[in-house]
Amino acid sequence: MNIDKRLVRKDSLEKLFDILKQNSKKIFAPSTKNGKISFRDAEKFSGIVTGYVQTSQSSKEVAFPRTEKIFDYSKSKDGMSVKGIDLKDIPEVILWGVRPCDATGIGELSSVFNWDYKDEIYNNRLSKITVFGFSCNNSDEYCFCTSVGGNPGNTEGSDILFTQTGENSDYLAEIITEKGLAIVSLAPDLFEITNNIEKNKFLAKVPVRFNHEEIKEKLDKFFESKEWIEQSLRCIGCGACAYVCPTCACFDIQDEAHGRKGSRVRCWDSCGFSHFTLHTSGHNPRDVQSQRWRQRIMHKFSYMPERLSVYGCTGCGRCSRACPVDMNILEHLISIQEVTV
Amino acid sequence: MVDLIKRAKELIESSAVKVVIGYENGTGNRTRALFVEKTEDADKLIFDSRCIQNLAAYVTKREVKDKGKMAIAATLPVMRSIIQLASEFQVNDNNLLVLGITPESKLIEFENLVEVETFVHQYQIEIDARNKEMLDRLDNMTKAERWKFWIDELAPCFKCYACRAACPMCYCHRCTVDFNQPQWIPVPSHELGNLEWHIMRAIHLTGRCIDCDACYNACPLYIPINLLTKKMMLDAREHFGGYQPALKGEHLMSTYKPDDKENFIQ
Amino acid sequence: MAEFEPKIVAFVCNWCTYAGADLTGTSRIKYASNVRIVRFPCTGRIDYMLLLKAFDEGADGIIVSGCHPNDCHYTSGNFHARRRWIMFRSLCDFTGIDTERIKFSWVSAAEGAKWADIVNATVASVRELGPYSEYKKVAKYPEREVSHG
Amino acid sequence: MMDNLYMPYLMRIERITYEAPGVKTFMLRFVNEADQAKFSYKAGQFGEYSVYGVGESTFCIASPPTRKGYIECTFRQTGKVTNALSGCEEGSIIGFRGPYGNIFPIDEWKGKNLLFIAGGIALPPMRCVIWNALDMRENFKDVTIIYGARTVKDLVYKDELKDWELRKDVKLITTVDPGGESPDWHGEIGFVPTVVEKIAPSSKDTIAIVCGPPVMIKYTFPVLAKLGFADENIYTTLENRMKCGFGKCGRCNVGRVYVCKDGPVFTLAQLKELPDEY
Repeated sequence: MNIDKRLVRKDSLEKLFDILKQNSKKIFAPSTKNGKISFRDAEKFSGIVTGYVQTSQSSKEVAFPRTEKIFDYSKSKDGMSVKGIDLKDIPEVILWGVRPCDATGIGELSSVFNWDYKDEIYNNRLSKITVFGFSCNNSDEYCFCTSVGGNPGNTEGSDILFTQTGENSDYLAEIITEKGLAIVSLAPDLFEITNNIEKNKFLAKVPVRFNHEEIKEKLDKFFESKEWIEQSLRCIGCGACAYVCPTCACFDIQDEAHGRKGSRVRCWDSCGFSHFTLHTSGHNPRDVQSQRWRQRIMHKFSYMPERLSVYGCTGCGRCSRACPVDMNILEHLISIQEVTV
Repeated sequence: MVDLIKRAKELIESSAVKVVIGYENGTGNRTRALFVEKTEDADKLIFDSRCIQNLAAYVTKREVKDKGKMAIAATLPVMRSIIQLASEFQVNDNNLLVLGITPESKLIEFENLVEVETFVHQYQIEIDARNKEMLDRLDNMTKAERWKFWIDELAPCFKCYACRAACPMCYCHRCTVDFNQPQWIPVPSHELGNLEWHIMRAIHLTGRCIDCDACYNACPLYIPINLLTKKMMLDAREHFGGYQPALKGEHLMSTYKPDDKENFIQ
Repeated sequence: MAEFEPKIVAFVCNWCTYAGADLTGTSRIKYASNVRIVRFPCTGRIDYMLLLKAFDEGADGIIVSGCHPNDCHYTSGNFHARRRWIMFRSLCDFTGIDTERIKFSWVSAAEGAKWADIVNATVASVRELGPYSEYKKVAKYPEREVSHG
Repeated sequence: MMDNLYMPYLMRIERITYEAPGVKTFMLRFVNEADQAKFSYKAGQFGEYSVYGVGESTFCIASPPTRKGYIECTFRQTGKVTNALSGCEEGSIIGFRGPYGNIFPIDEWKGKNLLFIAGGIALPPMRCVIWNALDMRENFKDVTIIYGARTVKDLVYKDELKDWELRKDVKLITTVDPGGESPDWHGEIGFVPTVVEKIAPSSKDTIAIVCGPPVMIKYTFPVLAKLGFADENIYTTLENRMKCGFGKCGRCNVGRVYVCKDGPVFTLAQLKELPDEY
């Protein structure tokens, strides 16, 4: 479908929010707590923050919750009954304020959940999400979307992409999908016809820092490099990078029991943990942190492009911001590019 | 830190140590750990008020320890951690040399851990005003309010275990939270799993935490989990007397006095 | 709705309180039947996590009991336990876990009557407090899901 | 409703066989016949077995696809789930989802000799192929099985070992580690690689299938190479930690390979292409 461009007045955003609320839509939007901006169920428009470079957690949790029930079971004298989650119960959600890097991340998550076997729980959640992308007017030194094929005004993954045309100005709305069109039809008056607005000049300038295809080629012969050991020496093996990442999809499956009832849940896990690959026998294929750090980078920049035809990184820079010991993925990728094999 | 750079070079050159752990400039006005193994890398060493990461977390890290004898640029909290670790037999004079950095940012080298201990004992562990105020606020809450406070605060925790990884005292090869026989603590992140994990963490650090705030600084979600360990430290102090990590000291929670006072046992 | 019957879990040491509870029975002293006793070698072996697990699994109140100070079968187990209880109790208090639902006591092998009193008093006070729904809500434990016995 | 990938079939434990200390075999039947009707698998595939309220564990299907109506699994009691499974009684209901993974290309092996080499608890994944081959015995030339365990007690499928020993069309060599023999032991004594070297089976027209603990595999490959086996004719299975079984949870990667999707069956030639992360 052709991208339809409209103008949304600055003060129309609140009206749009109210109309969506009146249509009993659930809206997840960035709000602040403890100085961290995250996507939360938004009751009022006034609670939504703007002007942030990046939310501290990605929006992936709405499509791929940190803990999600797969089914309930109950045991009785007559046997066992198991009841899967009702996909109809998954609510329709509007994700408001998603940065283009997060929006593209949804596509990368989808490729993990849909290569070969199709994960219907994930797909169902996804089908009920409408993504309101907001282009970036600002960036910081951790951003590198342009190095992995994205850009601050990328329409990929968004259903509607809003770009603010200057500080305190009106928004250019690009209606990208049918879902986006459905939103417009709820408040057609707010989306005004406009002449062609040159969007690029309002976007943040994010310099290209490396060539992802070159990195991929390099990595093919880089497995045994000592660079992994050097880079990972200060890594303390927590899962912060994976849990804030918009594309990390590794998970664990756990049972939770209470008496004769219980449920099986799927929850996030991270390749950074030493127990991630530990066998019951005590053998651990990725025994030291350098192997786990290598796995993280190789998975995103070598294995995923090869197996799933997408890169596992959108350049949002969250992992670098969240890392307690300043493992900066951009810096490490650049040094991989520079090191001679 | 010219002194530190000079000393680090000497130590590496003379093979007195294999690695010097210090700080270097990181990204985004942050600092980070630097592992000096070659003299030329020593020039990257820095020290200033931004250097708050507790480097003692690295002296028990297998990949670092395996390099051989270590020297560590240690601020007061780092020195305290080292004394506590030494009392738990994790480090000793044979594998660790302490290059102390005094609160006045002066380099001070210690012959052995006993000297470090003596130095450390000149300073009381004090809780800063901001945290003191938070603790007072919590003390003045009703029980129900405190419950709500913690359930709300801990709700965002996604169990990345950065708090554990950043803590020098959390060096266990297999943490209780990773045990699954029995499964003490639910693996997924939810209200119960988060609450139990943080209670467990606080209990295991009681009498061992030296209040460096590494856990809080590491938390990507700014959850004030350090309040739990601070409170435990203050209460332990109140019940069992002043606490300082000590090389030959008895560990608060693995010892007792016949006249320990309580007012709740019937 | 049926009247609320508190579910109480008692963690007791083998040598004193368990024997004491036994004596309560053999002395034919009647006491509330809401308590389920879990026997340990020593109070020093009672991990604080077990107390939390009891709440997870739907307990409304907990009794922890062992030998009087200086009477420990293993000399010092109860002294160690006491120190841990002091700290655990203070942490529970700080996190808002209802410490009124956790009763600690010393009951010797000869104090059958005291055991009955402790249980009765705990049951009465927990009955007054009502079900521990705050914890159950967090543990997502449906109230009265498993019938007694 | 769409299919929930993570939803196990309900299985009833029909029979429990005690194989060795800590090792049991479950014979499982589908509780719902409709599930049975649409279920099919091939030799080499695995599944996720679960105890409700405890969790899931990954192991192979140990019975051959040529025997219909049930599946069998053999496991050693080691972790949380296998301990819970071990506590199950006949008649209990457990969960199973699968089959997952690739297969032993048994049809390609027709007309060749088969050499099975297994150690310890690794006989179960191979048992599926062995019975599959024996159930269509006329398609293969010589069938040789070399099986070793730490002690006589640790040998699994003792009854079936007897069957194979008595069969004229199977050559069975059993061995136990030195010191593991019992007074009446009449098999070989020695480690599996040593025994393979001693027996020196011909590599001509032969497919070797090797399963066992990593150390056994490591020392058996060079022996086979010395005997003239080409890397393409040596098969093994990788046992990595898994959660989902279908290429999503990210645990079993060895380099770019998903053991759960591209494996668990690999030839030595394929293994040599992989980084050493298994």
